Parts: sequence; structure tokens; C-alpha cells
Amino acid sequence: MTAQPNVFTMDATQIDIVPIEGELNVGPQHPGSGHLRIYVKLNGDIIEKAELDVGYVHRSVEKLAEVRNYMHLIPLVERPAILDSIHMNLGYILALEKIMGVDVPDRAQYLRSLAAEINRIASHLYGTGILAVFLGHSTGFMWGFGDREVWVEVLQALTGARVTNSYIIPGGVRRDLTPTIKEMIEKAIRYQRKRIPEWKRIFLNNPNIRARLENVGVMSKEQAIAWGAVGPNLRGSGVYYDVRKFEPYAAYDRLDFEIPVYKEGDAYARVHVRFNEIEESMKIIEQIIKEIPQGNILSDRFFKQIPPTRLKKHYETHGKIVFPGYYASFRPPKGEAISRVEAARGELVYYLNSDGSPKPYRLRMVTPSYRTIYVFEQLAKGARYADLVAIYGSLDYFPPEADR
Amino acid sequence: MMDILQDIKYVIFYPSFFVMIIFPGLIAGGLFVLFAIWFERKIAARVQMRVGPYYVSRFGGIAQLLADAIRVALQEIIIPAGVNPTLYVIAPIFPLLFAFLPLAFLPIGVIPEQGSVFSAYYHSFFDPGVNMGVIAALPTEYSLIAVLAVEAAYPIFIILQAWATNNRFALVGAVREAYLSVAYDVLILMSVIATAVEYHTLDVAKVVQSGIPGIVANPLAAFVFFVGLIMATSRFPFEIVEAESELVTGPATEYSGLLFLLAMGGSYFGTYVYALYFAAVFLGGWYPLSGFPGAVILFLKAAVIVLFSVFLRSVYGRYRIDQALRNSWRLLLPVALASIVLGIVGGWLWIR
Amino acid sequence: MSAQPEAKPPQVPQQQAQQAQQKQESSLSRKLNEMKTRLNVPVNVKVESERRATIEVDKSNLLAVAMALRSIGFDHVKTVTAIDYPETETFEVLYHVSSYTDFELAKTIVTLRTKVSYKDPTLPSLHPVWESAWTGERETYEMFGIRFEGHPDLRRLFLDEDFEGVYPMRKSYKVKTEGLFVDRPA
Amino acid sequence: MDQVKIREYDKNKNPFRLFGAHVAAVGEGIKHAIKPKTITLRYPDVSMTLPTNYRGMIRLYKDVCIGCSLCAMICPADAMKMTTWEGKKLPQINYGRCVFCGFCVDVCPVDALRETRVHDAAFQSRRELVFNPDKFNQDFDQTLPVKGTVRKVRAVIDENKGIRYVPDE
Repeated sequence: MTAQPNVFTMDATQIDIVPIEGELNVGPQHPGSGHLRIYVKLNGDIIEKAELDVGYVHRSVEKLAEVRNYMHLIPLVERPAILDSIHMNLGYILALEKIMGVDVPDRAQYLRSLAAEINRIASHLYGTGILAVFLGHSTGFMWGFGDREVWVEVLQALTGARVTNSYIIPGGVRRDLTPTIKEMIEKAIRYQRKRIPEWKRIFLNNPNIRARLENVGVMSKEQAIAWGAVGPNLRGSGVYYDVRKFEPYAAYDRLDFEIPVYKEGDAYARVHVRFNEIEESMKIIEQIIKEIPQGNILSDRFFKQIPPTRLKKHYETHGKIVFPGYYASFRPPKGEAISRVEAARGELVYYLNSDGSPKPYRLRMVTPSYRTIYVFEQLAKGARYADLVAIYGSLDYFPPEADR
Repeated sequence: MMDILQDIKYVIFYPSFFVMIIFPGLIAGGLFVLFAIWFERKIAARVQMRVGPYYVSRFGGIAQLLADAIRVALQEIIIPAGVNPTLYVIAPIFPLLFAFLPLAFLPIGVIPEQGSVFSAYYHSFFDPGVNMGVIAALPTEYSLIAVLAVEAAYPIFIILQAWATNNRFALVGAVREAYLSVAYDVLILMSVIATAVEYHTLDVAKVVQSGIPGIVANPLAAFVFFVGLIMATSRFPFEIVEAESELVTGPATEYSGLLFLLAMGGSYFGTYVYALYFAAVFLGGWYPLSGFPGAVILFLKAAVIVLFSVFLRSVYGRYRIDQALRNSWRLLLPVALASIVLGIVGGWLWIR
Repeated sequence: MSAQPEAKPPQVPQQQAQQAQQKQESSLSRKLNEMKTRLNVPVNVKVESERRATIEVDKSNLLAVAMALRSIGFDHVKTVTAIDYPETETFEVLYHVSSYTDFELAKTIVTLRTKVSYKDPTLPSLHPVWESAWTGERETYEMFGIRFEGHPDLRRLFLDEDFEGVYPMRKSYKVKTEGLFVDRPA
Repeated sequence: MDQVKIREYDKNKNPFRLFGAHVAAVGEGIKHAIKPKTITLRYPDVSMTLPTNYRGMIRLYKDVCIGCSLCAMICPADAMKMTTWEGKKLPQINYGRCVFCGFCVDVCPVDALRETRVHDAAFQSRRELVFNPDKFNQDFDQTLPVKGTVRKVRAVIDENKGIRYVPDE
């Protein structure tokens, strides 16, 4: 202890603390941990090391992929992140379509983007809610889930299920957009737009929340790149990267939207990115329902295989695609494909290797939260114990998605 | 026969007994705390797009809390291995006790010489400061400070409780309580000193009888005291000691059953007693009424404070411990100092 | 919220943008081939499209190639994937790498593939080159039993404590499946 | 590629603005306490009717079924299995495994499987979760154990309240 630092200007990391070491097992039965255990090594109030003991909700998707055929995998791959299931589904189908060489009609492309953006809003609201309850802000938690309910209701009308949508199939989508759903979406957008100022007053601009998030878990641009951060966490650190811009899939090359990037790299910037993305997503959805072209929602290759009587009964009257028998068990050609989509939490990568049999030889699924594990461990080092949950929440780390 | 009734009436309305046990003490306080928790859940539910307690009883689930309290009280009490069982069992009683005891010094009304049920005790509870009797369990001329002196013992027993449970989460919570108490005690004490200087007295009854509510005479002190109140009783946004997402339930982590009820009840009783004190010093207390109606007025004012402080749960998250400390020393301490200056000026120019 | 424009890249007119796109098509292969000549180790570069390329490399040269890739702007690993080929008793390990900083390279994913045999399932860890390989290498280690030498924390990640010695993602680890009929054996 | 715009959030920490933000937050809370936007339902007194295209429990039309096994082949969860029933190949379903993806319904070439809107079901044991073709052939019917009447409502998106419930006949 030589020169005393200025007590009023120093931050948490500069304080000399008499070493009092101890370990805390946060989770998996801990109210703030979710489905993982965080082994925290404390020195006073400062975390020396946080080790993530993951795997409590491991579903071994990659192993099961070896014994399931391609259609069976659609519900399986979306299970790890049911609140982001459209993206999980979409990434897998993109890889599969690359191997099969299927062209997707325009209308289906737009519908994919539509469902994905609705899902992105729902997922961001969920993430904000979880962050809020980690900070003790129970209203943010309930509001996140309450507002998400509106979008889930829209998704349910579109796909027929609340979260496990299984909406996207090879060659297209399963159900068409109807005027009723269009109207629902317009109302939902208007509702959400009205809600955002309220959110700002009670949560985002609340001095209490700002104090908890500003300068917490700061990740510089270089660190974000080195640690391989993804999605809003990466963009919160000032890196301009979004798969929707760099490798447009679905209808994104025809849509006009911005990618919010923040410079600061702290938890508050990450929350801001999410809020701005909700606004951007609503803009995208508005464009889609205005510009969506007419046409089929399934690739002609499969569409022709559906018997005309069934088409008439289901597609022409209810806008519902029924499957040709081909889907029950098909063999794509030999080959491999790698696809990436921008899921709500970040970049989602699928690597699919087909040996010509009805089952994939190898499916590799790298989810955004999986890539956040390392980021989380690094960010927690040197943080205060109370900030552990703030960092956890602001990274939007979702244990089942990481475990797969 | 009449004599016995008269005797019973004398005993019941004997201020020491009446204040501590009946009103606003144990019975009224206990019921009010249950109501406050119900209100906390119900108002949070309204803000949060939910319904809240609904099924138990017909009036918005108002008996839900009673049902919950009975359920928790009847749960098995588990005493962990490796603790001192005696200490473990008695530890949660102390915080509750020391949250409640300061009420003894707090006057809740004045006794007119005639016309009130309390008039019989006019002479034995005479306060020369206000030239009237006061309804207080232990009337003293130093009640402004005496209440705080007893209340200051509260955090020590929280630490004892955590120590007795031998749990790391509890210990971290206890350390936070220790740090926090350093911050809020200073604030509360300074705002009270400001008031004392302004009113030239250490007697709550005299402050009230002056007829000027503290919040008018010294709004800064009232604000600082209110923040200190929230901090001292672990209400949001200073619910740092029990921080659920970090520390499970802080010092109460290991407790179950009736002991859990006791361990958690302390902070609500603390809020209640502090609110009574706040209502007396800063909100004009019972003035201009006297006797029992005055006490009811005081109680209602305190109720508003308690309900507002539990309502804050639906607006705020919790601060970090270092932020709470820094804010209290950096932002509120200057305000508290200003309130003392204001107190001196006000006491010099206005209140004689 | 103040939105301050900062670090604007020069706005290119439509025509120039198209030219840039054509140039970009070749830029990946040009960059990779440049790297190959500079490296002076046997590598097999295959550019499949403007967005995908594969580099096959012997495991002894893996680290050198990774360094070279890093130096031309590939700054993170997306996935570390191992594939088991029981017929040849080899594992193939794939690193999918890309870039965040270089906007041209960000549009591409380069697969760095190498092979290890069952007999000596060790690879040099690429953690010193790309920190982001940390999770993927740990998972590949526990699922396939491939050791990454030089990895700072090579322990099991997802599996239970009692999974010692069994590598579930190898093809020799069978998953039971059921038939279509409940009353006839599959 | 658009222009890269790097934003910064407002870092103003003026104590008076902080105080103003506190007041705004508390005011917002009070506003919602006075005029709540409740969206939860008082289930089971009030129960929600699901939209017509909802993928609920599945019902088999035994007479229509041709026993082609496509449903069992496409079932991702091994819930749908074929069985020999009265000399005919018919599907049976195990609701303990069903994930309600609706693939079987969509793939059935003769529409022998249909989705119902029934969603809330309770069973006494796991054995009951397996529906043999006869049980599968009936509409799943289960009355909710509530005293009095259950009010049926339908969710409607509302611009001000998010979700509004209107009575459903």
C-alpha cells in the first residue's frame, strides 16, 4: 500500500482487498444459475475464476443425428433452444438444402425471414426478462415474458405451435401467411412500438439498472474477436458482423435493415443492441408483409409430388402444405455443407456430412451459447461477485442451447 | 364485577402494554406486515401484467399470506449438521426482536388531560417537553435518539444469524449487511441530528407537537431518512443482503419452517417500525389529534410509507453493494450535510 | 441514445461495387494461393465457391498453416469438428475459420481439415493461434478422445464424471434404435 | 454493404437527470399499478380456446387408414408405432413421447390422422399415455375438474393491451 488511490474515481478492480479466498458453488440448484453450475473462486468480493460446469441439459443432438433420418432431426435440432426454434430449424434446413440442391420459392424465403424475425423479437424479450430477474428487477422479467407472449401468439397462428414450431421444411415452409395473420402482426408491431418507451422508462433508463450494467463485463473489440463472441455480444463490442449482411439467406438480401453496433462493449451496450434489434426486426417484418410476393411456398420438386386432391383440400383452402411420402425417408446425395444463420443470440453454424444414406453421417451444431461459454469464463474473471449474474444475463447465455 | 372490567381495561390500555402488544405493536403490526406482504405481491402483479394472489378467500386472495404463513410455519425445521443447534434456533429471534424493540421508545400519541381512554395515565406518562402525557411504552425525552440506538443493534444479530448457520451464501450476505449498516446508520443519524437541531429537542413528542411536519421544515433530511429506511430494511433497490439471484436468501438461506418465517419477518417489522418513526418525525405524526385517534393517524401515515417502500419492488432491481455504499457516501452524505446546515438555519430563523 | 456515425468506409457507387464483387470472387482464392506459395509446405487448397474453401493439411503442418491463415486475416474459429471413419481407422478434424475484421473474408468460411489415426490421436492445439478454439477442442477431446497438445485446460466439458474412457461420438458407440412395429422385432 | 455506423449510448450522469430518471421509473410503475395490462388468465375458471390450425392431440380415423406406415416412419420421436390390430396394420401413439410436430398428420396420404385442438390433458399413469388404435380412434375428451362453469375465451392481439381475451362460443 503505497500511494492511496483516489477513492472517488477508482473502479472495482483497482481496490486492494485483503485476500479472503473461498469458493462458491452457484448452481445447479441455485436460483440464479439456470441449468448449469458455476464454480466461483472468490477473493473477497472479486471473482478470481469462474468455471462453467456445463452439460446438465445435454441432449446429445449430434450423436442422435447419426441414427435419425433427416426429417426426424427437424424437431430435434430446435429443442436445444425452443425460444429460438425457427432459427435452429432454419440453419439445419439451409445445410440440408445445400446438399440436396433444392431451390426455394421466393414466397417461402420471405416467410422464413418473417418467422425468423418474429422469433428474434420473442427471444430478445426473453433474454431481457432473464437479465432483469438476475438483477432483481422482477417487472422487467414479467414484462419480457408478457410481451413475448404476443409474438408467441403470432407464431402460433402462423405455425400451429407456440415454441416448437418445426415450421421450415426442406424446400419451403409448412404454412402460408393469411390475411388474418397479417393483421395480427400489424397489431403486434403497433403494440410493441408503444411498449418500448415504457420499457425505457422502467428498465433501460432506470438509474438502478444502468448502474448495474454500465462498465460491467467490458469486452474490448480485440477480446471479442479473439474469444469468438457472437451476435449481440459481438456487436455490443463494436464489431460489425451479422450473417444476414455477410451471407444473406432467406430473403435478407432483398430487405433493408440496419445492424446496430455499439462501441462500449459492456453489458449495457449489449442490452442496447438487443433493444435496437427488436426495432430493426419490426421494420423488417413490416417490409415483408408489404412486399411478400405471391407464389408457392414449397419447391416445385416436392410440390409436384403432392397428390392434386390433397393439394386442393389442404393447400388451396387452408394454406397448409401436406408432405409427399418422399419426406418420410429420403436419401440426399453424398456431400457436405456448412451453413450459418444469425440466430437471436448470434451466429449458428451447422456442418452436415452426408454419405448418401437416409441418415446424416455427421451433424455438427455449433450454437451461439456454445461459443459464449469461453466468453463468459473470461469476462467473469476480475468481476465482482454480484456482477456474475449481470454478465450472465447480458450475454444472454442459454444453457440448453450451449449443451445441445 | 365492574371493578374487574375496570382493572382489565386499565391493564389493556396501560400504554406500555398497549403500544407493545396491541396497537401498533405485535398484533396490529403482525397483521399489517401480512397485509403489506400481500400488498407487495398484489401491486407487483398489477404492474407486471399478472393477477397475483387470487384463490384464497374472495377478496383478491387476501388470506393467501395467512395460508402461506401457516404452511411455512408447519414445515419441518431442518437443523444442518455442523452448527450449534441452540445458537441456530435462537439466532433468528434476535433480529426480529431488535427490529421490534425500538418501538418502546417511540411515542405514538399524546394524552390529553381528560376525554381520552388514556387520560388515566396522564400523570404517570407525563412528558414535560410537551406539557402533556405521551403514549409510549417507555417515555423518554431522548426518544429521537433512543429508537435509533436500539435499532442499530439489528445488523449485529443478522451477522450472528449467518454465522450460526455456517453457510457461505449466508456469510456473504452477512458481510454485505455489515458494510451496508455502516452506510445507512450514518445517513439516518445525520438526518435525525438535522431534525434535532432544527427543533431544538431530542423528543419526538415535542417535534410532533411543534405542529410543523419535518418534511416541510427539512425536506432534505426527510429524503435522506427515507433512503436510509429503505436501505436499513433491505427493501428494493437495496435488497442486497438477501439478493436472491446471487445469494439464495442471504442470511436466511439455511432456515426452514418457523425459523425461516422469523428470519424473514425481521426486515418487514423493521420497515414497519422505521415507518412509524418516519411518520412521527417527518409527516407530522398524530398532530393535531391526541389519544387513540392520533395514534391511528400516525399508523395510517406509516402504512403509506410501508406500502410505498414495498411497491418499489416493482420498479427497481438491486444495486451492487459497492454502488450502494458509494452512492450513500458520495451522493447522500453531502445531502445529509446540507440537511444539517438547513436544520441549523431553520432552527435559528424559523422554529424557536 | 446518440447515434454517432464513425469509421465510415468509403461509399462506392453501384458500378464500382459490382466490380468489387467480381474481384472479391477471386480474392479468396488469390489470398489462399498467395499464402500457399509463401508457406512452402504441402497443402491442398480447394476453393469451392466464392464463400467456401477447403485446405487439407498434414497434421505436422497444421500449426504453420493456421498461423499463416491468421496472418492473412482469419481471426476466429467457428467450429472444431471431428469425424470418425472406422473403416480407415482415422479421425478427420475440421476447423471452420473465418474473419470478423476483414469484411471480404467475413463472407467466407474456410475449412481447415486434417487427419489423425486411431493409434496416435494427438494434434497440436490451435488455442495459441485462435483462442476461440478453446470450447471446440475441449468438446472434441471428450467426445472423440483426440488430445490437443498445448491446450491450456484439456478436461471434460459436457459429460458426467463416470464417463471415463468412453468416447461417445465415435462410431463404435452405438445408440439403440427401435423398429416401426411394436409387435414385430425390428 | 451498408455503411458501418457505430453507436454509443448516452452516458450523461448528471445527478438531476438521475433523479429525473428515478421519478420517471417510479411514475411508470404507478401508472401500471393504476391501469394494469393484465394478460394472464384465471385458469381453470377461464380457459383458452386454441386457434383452428393448432397442432394439438391427434386423432385416428381407423376406417380410413390404409396401414402404409408413413406416419411411423416420419415420427421423429418414435411415438407413433405400427401395430397389428384386428388383423389390420394400424398406428398407435405414445403421448409420453409425442412432440406434437404434426409430421404424421401432414404425411398421411389419406388424411386418416387429424389434429385436434385439445391441448390440456392429464393422465394417471404412463401406461395410459399409450393410445391403442381403438382409443386413438376416438376424440380425446376430458372434463376439467372445476366447480361451476368454465368460461371459454379466445386470445386476440390488441394494440394497447397486447393480448385481449374475447368470449368464444
